[in-house]
Amino acid sequence: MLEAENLETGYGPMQILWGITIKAEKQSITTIIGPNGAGKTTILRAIMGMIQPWNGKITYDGDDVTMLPPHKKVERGLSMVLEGRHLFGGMTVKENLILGAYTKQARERLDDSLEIVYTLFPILKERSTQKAGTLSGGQQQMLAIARALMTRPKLIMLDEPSQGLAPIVVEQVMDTLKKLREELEITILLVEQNVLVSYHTADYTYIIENGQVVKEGEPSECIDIQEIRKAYLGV
Amino acid sequence: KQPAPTPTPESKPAPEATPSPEAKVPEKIVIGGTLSLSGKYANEGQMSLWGIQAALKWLNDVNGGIDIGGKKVKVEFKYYDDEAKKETVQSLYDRLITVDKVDVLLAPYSSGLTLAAAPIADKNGKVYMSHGGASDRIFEQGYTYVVQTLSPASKYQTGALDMVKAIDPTAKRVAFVYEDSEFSKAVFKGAKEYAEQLGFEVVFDKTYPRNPTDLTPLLSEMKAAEPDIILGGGHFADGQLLATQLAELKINAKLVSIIVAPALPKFYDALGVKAEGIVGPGQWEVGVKYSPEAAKAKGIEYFGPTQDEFMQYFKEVAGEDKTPSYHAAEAGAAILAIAKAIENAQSTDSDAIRNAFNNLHMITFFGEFKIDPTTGKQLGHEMVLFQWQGGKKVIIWPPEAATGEPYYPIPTWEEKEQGKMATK
Amino acid sequence: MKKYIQPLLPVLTLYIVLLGAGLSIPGLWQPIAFIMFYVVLGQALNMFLGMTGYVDFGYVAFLGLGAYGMALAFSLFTDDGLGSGIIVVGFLMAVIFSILLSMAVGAIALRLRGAYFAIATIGVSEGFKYLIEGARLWGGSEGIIISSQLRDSFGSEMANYLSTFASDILIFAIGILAAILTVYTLHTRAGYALMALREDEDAAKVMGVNVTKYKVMAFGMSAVFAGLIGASAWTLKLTYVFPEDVFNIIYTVEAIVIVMLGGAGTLAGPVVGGLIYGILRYYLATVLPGFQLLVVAPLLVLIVTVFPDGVVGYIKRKLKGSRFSKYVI
Amino acid sequence: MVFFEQLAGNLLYGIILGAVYGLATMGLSQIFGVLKIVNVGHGAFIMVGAYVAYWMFVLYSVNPILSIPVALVIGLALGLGIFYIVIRRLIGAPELASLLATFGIGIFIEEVAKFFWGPDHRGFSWNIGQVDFGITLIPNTKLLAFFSSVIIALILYMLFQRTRIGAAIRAVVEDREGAMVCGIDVSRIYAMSFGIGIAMTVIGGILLTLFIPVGINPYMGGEYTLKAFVIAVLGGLGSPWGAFIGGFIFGLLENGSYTILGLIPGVEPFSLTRFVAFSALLVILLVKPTGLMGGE
Amino acid sequence: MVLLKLEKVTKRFGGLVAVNEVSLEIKHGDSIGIVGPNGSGKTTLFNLISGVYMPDEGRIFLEDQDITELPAFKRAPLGIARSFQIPRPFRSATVRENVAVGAMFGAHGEKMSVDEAMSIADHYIDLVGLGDKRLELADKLTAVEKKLLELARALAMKPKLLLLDEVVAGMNPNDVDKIVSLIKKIKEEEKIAAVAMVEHVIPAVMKFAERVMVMNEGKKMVEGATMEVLKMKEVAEVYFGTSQTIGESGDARG
Ligand SMILES: Nc1ncnc2c1ncn2[C@@H]1O[C@H](COP(=O)(O)OP(=O)(O)OP(=O)(O)O)[C@@H](O)[C@H]1O
Ligand SMILES: Nc1ncnc2c1ncn2[C@@H]1O[C@H](COP(=O)(O)OP(=O)(O)OP(=O)(O)O)[C@@H](O)[C@H]1O
Ligand SMILES: [Mg+2]
Ligand SMILES: [Mg+2]
Repeated sequence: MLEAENLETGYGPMQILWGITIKAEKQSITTIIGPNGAGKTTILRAIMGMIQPWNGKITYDGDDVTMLPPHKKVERGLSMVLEGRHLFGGMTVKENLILGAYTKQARERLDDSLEIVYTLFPILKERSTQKAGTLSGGQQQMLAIARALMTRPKLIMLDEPSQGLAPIVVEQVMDTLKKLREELEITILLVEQNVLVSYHTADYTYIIENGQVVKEGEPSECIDIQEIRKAYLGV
Repeated sequence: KQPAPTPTPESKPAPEATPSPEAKVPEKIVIGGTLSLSGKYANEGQMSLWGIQAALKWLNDVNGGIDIGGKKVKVEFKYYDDEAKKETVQSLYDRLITVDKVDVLLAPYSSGLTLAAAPIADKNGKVYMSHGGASDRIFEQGYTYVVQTLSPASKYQTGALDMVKAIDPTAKRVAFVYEDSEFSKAVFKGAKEYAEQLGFEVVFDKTYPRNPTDLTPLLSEMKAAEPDIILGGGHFADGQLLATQLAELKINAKLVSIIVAPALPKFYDALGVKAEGIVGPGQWEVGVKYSPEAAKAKGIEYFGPTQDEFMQYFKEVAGEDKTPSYHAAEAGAAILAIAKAIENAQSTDSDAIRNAFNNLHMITFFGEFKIDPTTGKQLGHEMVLFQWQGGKKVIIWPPEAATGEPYYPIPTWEEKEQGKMATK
Repeated sequence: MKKYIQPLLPVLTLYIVLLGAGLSIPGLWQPIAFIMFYVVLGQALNMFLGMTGYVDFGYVAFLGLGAYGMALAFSLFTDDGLGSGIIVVGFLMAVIFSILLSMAVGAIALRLRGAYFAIATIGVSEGFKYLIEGARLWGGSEGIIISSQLRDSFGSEMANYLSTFASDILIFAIGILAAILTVYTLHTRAGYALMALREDEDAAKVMGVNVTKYKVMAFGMSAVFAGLIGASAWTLKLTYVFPEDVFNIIYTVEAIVIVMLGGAGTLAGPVVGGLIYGILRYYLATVLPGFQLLVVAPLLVLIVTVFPDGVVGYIKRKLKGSRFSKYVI
Repeated sequence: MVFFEQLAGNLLYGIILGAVYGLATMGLSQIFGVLKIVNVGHGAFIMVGAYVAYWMFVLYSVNPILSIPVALVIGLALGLGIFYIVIRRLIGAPELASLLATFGIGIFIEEVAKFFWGPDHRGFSWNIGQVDFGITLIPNTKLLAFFSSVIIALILYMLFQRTRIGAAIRAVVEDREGAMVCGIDVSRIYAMSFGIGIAMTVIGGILLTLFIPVGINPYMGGEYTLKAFVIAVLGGLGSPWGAFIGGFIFGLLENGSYTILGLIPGVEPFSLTRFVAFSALLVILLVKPTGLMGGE
Repeated sequence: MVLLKLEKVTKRFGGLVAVNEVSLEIKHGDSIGIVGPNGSGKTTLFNLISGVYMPDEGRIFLEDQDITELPAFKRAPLGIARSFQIPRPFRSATVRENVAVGAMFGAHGEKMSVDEAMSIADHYIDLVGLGDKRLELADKLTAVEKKLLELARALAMKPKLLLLDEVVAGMNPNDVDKIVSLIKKIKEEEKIAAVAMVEHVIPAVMKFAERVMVMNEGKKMVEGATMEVLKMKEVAEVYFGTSQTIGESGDARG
């Protein structure tokens, strides 16, 4: 579905990614994990076209999309939940959602999409006329995810969606993602610090360090769950 | 407060017609000044430049230059663009004096800029000729070397009053409606005093701020005052606006006299038939009767090109389709006055020139030149009154200068809408 | 001490070079005074704009009031036998006027943010202009001319000297003072408070920064310098004050342009910006009278597209981490 | 009685003037809203509009209303040209950098106009009668200016509030990156906003010329830049229809306060009307710090 | 001894009651965790304590001083410091300058000189592990580094009461562990009287807090010893979800 080959990029003169190759198979859930500052966000941004790749190639659905601007990718069914939410703070929740369905194909299915996200996050329906900027941190995160779903993606990239969400909501989100994958045949590429979530959700995992892939495989192959538990919970 | 008395070198004897042996005859004489070629006075600046160039054409090409010690010395004009900004003038005048070594300075346009560069001129002891600083106040500051060519602001609207008084004793009610600016206030202060002196009743005296967009509030109030004559104006844009809105609100009066704006041909172009009958004061107009013959009749020396010559040179420098406004004429006349003063002084020494100005009494195409020796203020020059008649400016006042009869009372706006012209 | 001197060095050197050139090369004094007006104007505005991030479009009101302060001193006290003390009184009045206005504006407008503040202050300067004209305050639209008072108080020669030399020296002094004060402030708590409130006012508050106090302080300081410039570069130098001239928003715009040309918030920025702007305008006006703006304008646009952070901002970035970085702040 | 009649007449003119002011400001507000650019060269584009109306009328006898499409085309071309040559490079630069750029652009346009057309104050006369409102006479040209302003403002309102493009523009204003991931072509929105903003301003120039068909000169815009700033803020920056409403208020204050101020002795009431209008700005901002229609 | 006392504090936004009559006492030595569903009012509570918002009702006391009406900048010198959930660094300043501002205007007193503030800043920058980014512009930091910066800035203020709003969110598990240990250590060493922590990363709360308050829909739901509260069924219902409870195995998601 999506393949980034040998991706290199950075900010200004500073190179961050040093030849990243990752793949997301159709209808799979792929996670990218790694320490802070490893370049995970940068990978997603480069794939989306929000920063120019210096080198390498991105293929999506069989086409070379390396140089396509973000909006063209959205039109082709690629969508992203940005780290830090990037909502339209002065607009209402509903307006944010409607803007999510900006492309032609998304607009045609607007009502259907609204229903999906409202079922997923009932609070958004309740608060549909509240300004997005005044939502609580977690509510904003929900809205960001919902807005990305509104684009009716074939492939959705999520940058730390669980950040700031109550556990109950994280769980719901993950369940929904799985459901969406089944029902709508969506491919999911997930950057997630919450390794436990990654572990339980992913089909395939990449571990990134210093802008390079250091390990990949099924979660059970590359994540030592006991280790994590120890580190995380001191058990 | 009384102005400080000026220590003019009045007591010195008038210079001889022959140069003293040690005075060297210069190679050329340079007059320098700044013009507002950009910015809010760009219109006046451009006109002035053309006027100056026309005057120089006569001075150098026809007259051969200035006669000093029997030798004809050519005159040059060195100018910079001051953009009508007060910060620039001092540095540019300083440059004119120290780098370009000019002999005499032509002041910038407008009273403010003239004041701004005055200290530089005064400090360097250069004669500083005002061709566009109309404010009377400039000459009350005690500067030694300022000299004025044009009539001061207080005289702009007195002609219209004189004329009405002479031809229509029944017209009593005068309204003033003018720009709230230094220049216009000076004009209408003078006019008001004069009107009261002549026995007019000032029924309305109000200003509008610079760059107005809509004068309705003011004009509808004025309409209620039922004036017989309306005197007003300020600069170009507001003058055009004033006339336009008088028309829109159908405010009729026996006479409408507007300062500055009607003097330019563009005034008529813009307003068309609405401009008919509108009167304006001018420092000068095409057709004024200042000729060598008239001078001879008065027993005053004539200097410079005739009006026709000036017009011809003007068209040579500005283009065939251009007619000089009074701004062009006053700048050109200023150059001629400087030239004459230098010739009389037989020297480029500032004190000698300044002194020569005191004794200079002449007529040019622009009119009489004679200054008040103490202040340098112009006394000899007379303003004229012109009227748009059938698409042409006709000088209607004073009678000595007039080229036509005043059309009085002017046609009403309703009549003008029917296409009536201010012609008999 | 060193940390104060190092960044001041380039600025002071420039000043000394300009001063020296002006004094020794004939015909250069007035052009340099002209350029200095822009340099110091930029410096004064930068004290507020650069430090707080607030843009004050009504900035010219302070220059105008300063100019009126000096002019009023002359028109009120010429006959009181103050001698040259009258200039001191004039400057005092200029300072008091600017401080009073800055406090009034500060109390009202500093609560506004961003462009709202910027443009509310246009209301102040334009409002003031039309109040003077409309209410016929201080001579109304006819303004105040002090040439004759200057002459009465000091005699012709001294008056000319004041207008053509002493007032320019004062501008130099104001500039140097502004530079020193800026450097000093930047290195004090106040400097950091200003930085914090410029970047994020709410976060600054939570960290204990009394944002109102520091904003008003910077505003007042910048206003005082503007008042001094108005009193010196306009009233003393040009000898008259017309409201339409001294409340003209173009000076605010020019000041912002100068600050941005050099780099906002940097010490040398306004100096360099003022130099570029002043020199461009002056020399092109002498070479291409009437057409200079056709060249100046595209040049300004070109400079800003090449150096969006300003020339000094650019240099500062290039020097970052090098041993010269201490000299450019 | 005369007092109230005059007041009513002045207010009537104030409304008409206000509509024209409003339209002449919408472009400024639009450009600020989307690109955070303070267009100090705003007045230059008004001037361009005025000249378009003038030349179309003088050379081809086209009445100014029919010049509006021409102005639209010229404005768009000018706006897009400037955007791609200059403004595009300044996106992401400090906000005030673009102020410097628009300052330069404004001067350049003025000087070019002066170079080609000279510094003269031009004007034209288009008489199509007037309506007698009893309290005052209003020329039909002014009524036309009023109605065109209102209609154009309504069209723009529809464009912004009701269309996808409008929503996209607002989204870009709120969060660039957020807009990108919604599939909005951000750079196109920037270009369009600038282009439309300039076109609106040029059209504003045409309508101003309908209101006052005289005094057209290269430097005429300066005055309107200032007023436009104030009006834009009055209405709430970035809200073009706020600007339109702000225009009304400004026009009403400017014209309406005259009659009342005229009662004060020893003053210049007309100059004071501007004092009132500018002070009103401060008062309104005190009550509502983000303008009438401004958001947070 | 009571450090901070909230008495029936209420904050409304229009019709929404974001914080509803919450009373709470934080004592010297406390390490308190605040949890609750999204939008339950945790951040708003912090905003009320730090003075970003003024309460509509109720009173706030700091060591017996009524600070209800005190503006934010006057609370900081009294010893209240906080981090922002969504980091708000001074973007164009360096990391060092950012932290130094905290030192200068926090509770060290007016006398703090710039140089002193810089060395204090360096100390805390090293402590949170941003040492090699000291001279970097804050804008260039990653999301997590910005959170660490928030922490360092708050610490540099020498608070008595430190309010941490989701500082470990988005951190890698190893780092979460490290940071929580660090905060504990700093609390001891720097003699911070009390720390209140809002987190959705429950392991961090479990590890850090001795006491937990659960908020729901603006109200205080329960308050008590950490493990006891987290195991409560009501809490699980509104917060963890029915399928999950905190088990001894620690396999909690979140
Ligand atoms: N706008 C930027 N300018 C300069 N450098 C940046 C910028 N954004 C990120 N970086 C740098 O790029 C590197 C990788 O950042 P990135 O955000 O991709 O990391 P990440 O793996 O997503 O980290 P985290 O887990 O903290 O989100 C970091 O060293 C960071 O400092
Ligand atoms: N400025 C505001 N205007 C209107 N509503 C607001 C404002 N700030 C917060 N709210 C609302 O108040 C409620 C509480 O918000 P708060 O940010 O305190 O929640 P929280 O407990 O911190 O949630 P989270 O865990 O998601 O960060 C939310 O419903 C939110 O939408
Ligand atoms: Mg990241
Ligand atoms: Mg929160």
